[in-house]
Amino acid sequence: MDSALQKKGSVTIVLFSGEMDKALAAFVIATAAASMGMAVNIFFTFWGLNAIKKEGGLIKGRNWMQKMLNAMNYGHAKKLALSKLNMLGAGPAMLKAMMAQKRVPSLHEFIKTASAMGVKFYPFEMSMSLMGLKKEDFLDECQDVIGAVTYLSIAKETGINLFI
Amino acid sequence: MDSALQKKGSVTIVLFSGEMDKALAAFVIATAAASMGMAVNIFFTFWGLNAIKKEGGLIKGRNWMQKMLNAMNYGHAKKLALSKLNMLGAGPAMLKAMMAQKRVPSLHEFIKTASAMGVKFYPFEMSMSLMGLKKEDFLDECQDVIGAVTYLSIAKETGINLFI
Amino acid sequence: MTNQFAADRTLDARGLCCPMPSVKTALALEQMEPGQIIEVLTDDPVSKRDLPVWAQSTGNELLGMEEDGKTIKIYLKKA
Amino acid sequence: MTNQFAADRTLDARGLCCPMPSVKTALALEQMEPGQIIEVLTDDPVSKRDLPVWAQSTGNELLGMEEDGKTIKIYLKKA
Repeated sequence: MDSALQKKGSVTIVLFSGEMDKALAAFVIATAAASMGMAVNIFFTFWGLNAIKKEGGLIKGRNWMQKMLNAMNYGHAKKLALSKLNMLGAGPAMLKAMMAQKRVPSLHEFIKTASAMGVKFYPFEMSMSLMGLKKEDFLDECQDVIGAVTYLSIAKETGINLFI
Repeated sequence: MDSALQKKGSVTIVLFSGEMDKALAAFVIATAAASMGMAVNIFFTFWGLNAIKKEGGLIKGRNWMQKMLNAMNYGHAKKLALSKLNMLGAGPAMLKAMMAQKRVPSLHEFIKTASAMGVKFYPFEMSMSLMGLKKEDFLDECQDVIGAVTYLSIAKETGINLFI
Repeated sequence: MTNQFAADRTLDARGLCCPMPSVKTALALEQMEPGQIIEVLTDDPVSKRDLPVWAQSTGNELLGMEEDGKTIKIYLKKA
Repeated sequence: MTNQFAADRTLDARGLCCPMPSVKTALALEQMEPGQIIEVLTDDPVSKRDLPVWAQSTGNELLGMEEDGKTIKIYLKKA
């Protein structure tokens, strides 16, 4: 994507929220921007890290608080809650069914598509270490783990900055 | 900080949310940006005002609705909820314990550090008057109370605008 | 169906929602040569507005658009 | 420990998480003279990436970096 399409601006997203609807909104913007040849970087922090966690084996963490946090905060791209109408998990299932009906890609497909189009994913260090997560816990599509200074050095060159 | 480091861009944050995790994310970005010599302004509105309220004596407000709102919305930098996994208050305690373990500064320390580095804090007038809060209710680190026009006049000169 | 603009390739994006028609078009053009023409079929009414904007911002030329029942056919020439 | 770059000051930022190593470095350099050298000790692996970016964006010169067990030593010259 980088070479073939002219670069036309850039989008930098901090995905803080762990809900499926917010992650979807982020990925709709990210993939549309990438299709327009824009440089797109997504930084995942706090609950947003759930969107790029690998499935399974998530009760990580070296102490009981981290273990508890990860157990309660169980989630990955195929299993996130909604920010509204979650209805004990029925909401996400309904949304997924509606998305399939309308042929809206799932979050999992969006992640694959975005990555194929050159969207960069960066896990944020501080929240990872708080939660006891390591780079290996994240999808292979992720770039290096970064800190706030690296985020800012990219964001300040960016036209569209979003915090979701 | 202003004079010694070259100004390299700017960050303007509206902190709308009153949860500790979101306030932390805002302050991580703010202090990292300040360390890079960027001009940083944070505007506190609605629940975000809790982050800069003084401790104690918060049941202010001149009418019963404002009194009730402040009683229910009790909070300051050392006592904010989380946006997820709040667990009736156990979540924030756990996050604080984990932060201390990892030597992540508390929100209170972040506020002090940010202020020392020249980050400007502005309470937003409209939500203050809704909640019956006055300038005296906020930390001394705060600048003048401002309105939306002042916010916009700063935000439009800013490279990175975030709404958290 | 007559292929008014002699497209080199047809992309059937029917049934797909925003932003997928633009995404699939971008990916399809990746594999084509400059000057080649793509015909995009979509039934997403928003694409009538979005794909021309997409073409403009990527520098690809919008040759034309026609409607055939629910199907919208959009012709683009790769820059 | 040999002090390879003859640092004028050592900042022990071990145990601190992002963004504190950069914040403390900025505050320490505030009190130093142009041309002086600071040695930053950190055990935060992200600092290996973040502090060079920090140096570049603030115009301070990164002289070098070395690892000593878990400790990373970063040498910067104040602009």
